[in-house]
Amino acid sequence: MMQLTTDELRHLQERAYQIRRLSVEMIAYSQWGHIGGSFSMAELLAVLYFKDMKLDPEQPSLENRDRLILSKAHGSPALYAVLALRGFMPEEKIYQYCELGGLEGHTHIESAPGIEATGGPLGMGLSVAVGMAMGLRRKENPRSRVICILGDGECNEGNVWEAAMSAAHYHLDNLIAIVDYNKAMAKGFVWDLMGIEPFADKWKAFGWNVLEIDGHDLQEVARALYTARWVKANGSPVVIIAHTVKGKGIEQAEFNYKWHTHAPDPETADAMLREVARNYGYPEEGYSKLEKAVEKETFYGGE
Amino acid sequence: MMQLTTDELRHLQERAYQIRRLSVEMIAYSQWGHIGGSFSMAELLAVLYFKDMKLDPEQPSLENRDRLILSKAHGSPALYAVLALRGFMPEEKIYQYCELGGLEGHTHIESAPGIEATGGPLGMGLSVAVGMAMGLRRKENPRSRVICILGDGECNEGNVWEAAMSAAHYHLDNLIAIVDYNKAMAKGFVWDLMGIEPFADKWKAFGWNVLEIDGHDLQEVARALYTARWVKANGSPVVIIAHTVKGKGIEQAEFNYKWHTHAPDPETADAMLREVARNYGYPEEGYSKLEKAVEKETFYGGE
Amino acid sequence: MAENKTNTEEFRDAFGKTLIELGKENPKIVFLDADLHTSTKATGFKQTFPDRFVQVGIAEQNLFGIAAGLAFEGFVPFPSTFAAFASRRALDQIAISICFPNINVKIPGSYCGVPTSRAGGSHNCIEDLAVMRALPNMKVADPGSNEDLRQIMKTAVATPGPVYFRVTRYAVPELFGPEHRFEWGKGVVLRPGSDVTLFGTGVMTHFCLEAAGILAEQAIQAEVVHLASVKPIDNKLIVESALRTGCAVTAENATIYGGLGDAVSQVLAEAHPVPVHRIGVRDQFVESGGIEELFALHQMTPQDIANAALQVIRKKAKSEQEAI
Amino acid sequence: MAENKTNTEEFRDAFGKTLIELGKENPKIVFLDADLHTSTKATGFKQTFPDRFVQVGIAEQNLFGIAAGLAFEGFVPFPSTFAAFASRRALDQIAISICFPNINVKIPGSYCGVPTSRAGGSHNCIEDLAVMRALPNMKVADPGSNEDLRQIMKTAVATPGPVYFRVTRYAVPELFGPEHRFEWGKGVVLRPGSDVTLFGTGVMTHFCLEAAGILAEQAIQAEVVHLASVKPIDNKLIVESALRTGCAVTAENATIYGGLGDAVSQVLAEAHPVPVHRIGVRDQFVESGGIEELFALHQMTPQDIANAALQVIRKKAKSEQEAI
Ligand SMILES: Cc1ncc(C[n+]2csc(CCOP(=O)(O)OP(=O)(O)O)c2C)c(N)n1
Ligand SMILES: Cc1ncc(C[n+]2csc(CCOP(=O)(O)OP(=O)(O)O)c2C)c(N)n1
Ligand SMILES: [Mg+2]
Ligand SMILES: [Mg+2]
Repeated sequence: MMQLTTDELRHLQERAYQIRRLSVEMIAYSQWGHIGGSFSMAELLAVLYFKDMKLDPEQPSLENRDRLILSKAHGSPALYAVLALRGFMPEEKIYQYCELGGLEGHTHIESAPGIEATGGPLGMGLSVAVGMAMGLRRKENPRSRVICILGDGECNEGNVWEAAMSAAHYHLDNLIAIVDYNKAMAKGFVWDLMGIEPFADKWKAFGWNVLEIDGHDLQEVARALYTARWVKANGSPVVIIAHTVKGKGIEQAEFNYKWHTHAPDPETADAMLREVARNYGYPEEGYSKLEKAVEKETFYGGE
Repeated sequence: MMQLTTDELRHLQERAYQIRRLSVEMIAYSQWGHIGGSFSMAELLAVLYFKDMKLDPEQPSLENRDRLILSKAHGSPALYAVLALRGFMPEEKIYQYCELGGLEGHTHIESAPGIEATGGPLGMGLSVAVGMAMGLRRKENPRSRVICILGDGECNEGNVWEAAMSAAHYHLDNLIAIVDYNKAMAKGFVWDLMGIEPFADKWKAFGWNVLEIDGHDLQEVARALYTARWVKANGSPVVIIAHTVKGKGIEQAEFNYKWHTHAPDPETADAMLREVARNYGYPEEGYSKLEKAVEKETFYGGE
Repeated sequence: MAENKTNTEEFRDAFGKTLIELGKENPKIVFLDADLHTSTKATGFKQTFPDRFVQVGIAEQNLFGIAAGLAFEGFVPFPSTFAAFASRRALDQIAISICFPNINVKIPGSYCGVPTSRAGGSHNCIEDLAVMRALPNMKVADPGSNEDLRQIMKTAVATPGPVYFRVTRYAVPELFGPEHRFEWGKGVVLRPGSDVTLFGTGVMTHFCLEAAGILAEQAIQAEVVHLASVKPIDNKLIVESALRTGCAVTAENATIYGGLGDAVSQVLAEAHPVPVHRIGVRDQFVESGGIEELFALHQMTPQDIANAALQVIRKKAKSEQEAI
Repeated sequence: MAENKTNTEEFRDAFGKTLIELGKENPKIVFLDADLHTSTKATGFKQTFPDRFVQVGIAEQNLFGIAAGLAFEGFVPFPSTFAAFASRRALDQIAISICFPNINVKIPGSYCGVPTSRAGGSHNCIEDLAVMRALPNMKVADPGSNEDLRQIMKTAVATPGPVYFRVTRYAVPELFGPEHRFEWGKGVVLRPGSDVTLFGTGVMTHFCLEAAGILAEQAIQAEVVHLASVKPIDNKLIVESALRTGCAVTAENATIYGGLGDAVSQVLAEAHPVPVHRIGVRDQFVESGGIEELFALHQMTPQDIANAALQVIRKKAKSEQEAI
């Protein structure tokens, strides 16, 4: 079975840390955004963009690249962060998050190279991914994969199950769904607001191969992606149910839907960033814009 | 286990026959409508309206009645037929099917007493049924049941799965869904156009009790409804997967999606009605309006 | 320009044929069906290009999402369903997965308005023009004849970005010859006149021509302008014609809230205010009934258009009086 | 009538309070949430009436279907989500499960138009007025202040049938005192004037008042009419005011395609044609940005309204000239 080397592990962990760091920078500076759902995806995105996916920042529309659609498009800070880290845009661009002519609040194809679709309303991305996977089949491209990241709460949406049904019907084993099962949605816990268990059974009954992993364990993430791509390509799409912690890395945000959408003030952002650095064993690095007062016309907060 | 008497069986079979007969009368006379999906439900509706459901045609909005929502609202001929047979409206009213001020082409609450909601677009009825079942709980009515009939093709719709998820979450065991699994949708077979198997597993994974029956066997239908109402009321909603034959009772229509929506000309209607009578062992009775020419301004057909 | 030939082919038949024609010209075209292809008349396309026909089942949200995905991969998808479901069932998908990224998806809305008739209020879709018009980046067209539909479809494929066009289950006499070309934002004067302009779109243009005939008997010269392109709309021609005639009637096979009538009223209110009367469904569900019966019930017949014309002509006269 | 008090409470705060007030008056009211209640500010209702708060998760089609079912059982449901999803995600359910049977469902559309701001084009909903207006049986209101919203909510509960009203994430000075009453199809003259009418709805009415102030500095007397009831609309007052002033500007926090601007243009075109200019989003997605920045970008500021007023006044003068 495929195994990350110690060097790879160290590298990916640092990338995951940077994804978290840039996400907080972005959200604090724009005074808008979703910390919880950005943090829970950090390891997933790190492995995808720095290990698993075929990509070329110089040729963002390379025909045989892998495509990623962030169906939970409010997780945009983490995606913009990883794209910046991977060289799709200069890192400074993250400070244009939610600015006129900058990076849209929810991922938008025109915002940055490397973004493959436009989102915002939950539940729609898997259908777009199904269409892309069909398109790749039509173009006889056997290498590219379409990866779609969904939220757990998002899986309340019927559109997800329409897409799931059709992906199995059309044997789209070039499609990999990843559910960021971080146990919380916007206003509470998944089990409380709208339970989705038995979750793996749902996907199985809809005709998918199911892998369940700890979504913060880089080794498991890498292995699941490898398995989905090379081992389980048996005529059915694969879903990776990634058990994660919403807000993972900041104590007050962990499993806490109150930090689903909320922008920290500069001091809180600073403290959060220092905490994240400590938690992951990096030198403390505070909020880079701490000196700049909040310049926005309103303290928007995000909720 | 509950068992229908021979007399009951004979009576219900005759009612099922009459539902088929009136459906053809209606569709032939209006030159619009869906034979296949009306015929596949005949036994289901016969048992529901003449054995299982608490109803009073004199008091259509009796508080402790059972409610039925035909989510596959194009099956309106069969529902209007059974309501006429059960005394909710004069039988002659069926000849106002699709006429101005008459019975709407798709079931509409204002068309006839006994219709509980308005439909037409597939996939929406189960949500309305969930709302009603919640409403009954709020009104502390423990006796009434909400019954919702769905098509198999209709279960492609994500809205169905949103509703299913919420019914289980809210423990609505006063809700009974019946899927008329007649194997065909509008333009082809279910397995071919959009497979839904493993179908029972889908409902189970969405938290429902599942019963599978032959939907043309009156004894099985009655038993399943009894079980759903009195035996399986264990905190989860119940779905009865009724295996049926689209167009059951007319050879050329059986399992044949070409008769999903198509209005027979008067001669064909006459022959169909005679065939149905023969098949179910009743004296041959032809199309009652055979002598009247088709008076509609266009031969609409229905497709 | 206007040629009246008798024609018993419905729009959907012309749609089916043109689809094959376009399919031959452009290998990127893919047709997506949601369990309605024999009704929408895409069966010919399916038979001719079985590999380019995708069945998604009864799942319209998925239909439009898949279309977006295929468009991102360079295809030209035609996701097809009834107008009712295109405009109401998957509007979020159309707006955000398709219109916002401004991608190449061509949406035929089938079974529009009154002529869907017996299927009743849930199917006789009157909202699509208003709804689609409200979406940024969306272009909207309602053809007046089969040749018009054919040209709209050709233009739709040649135009990048999302397009919504109507395919009504109805037949009208052909308005155009083979030389006809459709252009976004361009209307056509089908009959010149000086007393009133009848602005029609879709099947109602034919009714406008009949209304002009009725009016001619009373020595009233009605100009008939066909506005297949509902969005963008032909501001210039609308104003020019109103300058000539001084009053207008609009006619659409849709609700008068938010469609052609509003569009024309607004163009005129902005540039050259004249009396306008709108013909269309007046905020009611179009319940089951016969086609012609329903047109009569909703006061959408040629005679109703002629009566409306007389009304606005009277208003024009009155305001001219006042101005003097 | 117009009282300008400073006010830092957003509409959604007033919404939350009024909801509790109504909940106390009417035990049939049930609030349905789709995972947004702390944003929409229904948390107070949830705490006060935990048994009458239903969480349906992130499933808007189901949200409105359940609301229909509860309404059939005699409840008065408030199915709540963002305006974007109310108008786009579940339109078929709203149209056919709710509007066609004409049942008692009250729909608050939260986070409307430009002030949703940084969330971007998918959330800054501009289509809801057009879309909801196109549905038969639906009544539509966009309140101009918190007291207006409160009265709209009271009236909505007192009116049988479906209602859509907007709850914008924004604060404006209060326009009304406690004596204010809302009535369907009734507008309010907030400031009388003789040179031009500024018809506003929602938060834009406040901008119209500011525009009238700007115009007054140039000795132009603008009449400001608040049309919270977008459908039905106050035909009578619109015409009366236009008769007085001879030209009009409309202003809405929404697309100009199919909303207030079209509605007013059409009323005037039918009854008393005068020059009209529409202020609103001009067929673009409202991408992320700061609130005031976005109002400026989309030319929807008081100054833009004042400029539009000058334009229509010029047009009026020109056409009067021509008439002489
Ligand atoms: C259709 C739709 N409904 C509601 C929302 C508002 N919303 C944004 S994020 C969110 C919660 C998402 O929860 P989940 O899918 O679990 O994402 P995560 O926990 O990863 O942030 C909600 C309700 C939306 N964006 N789209
Ligand atoms: C949302 C929606 N999409 C499409 C249709 C058109 N339509 C009417 S019936 C039908 C097929 C239904 O198949 P199924 O659910 O299996 O019903 P049955 O076989 O019992 O007739 C279709 C596609 C519709 N009414 N609603
Ligand atoms: Mg979550
Ligand atoms: Mg079927």
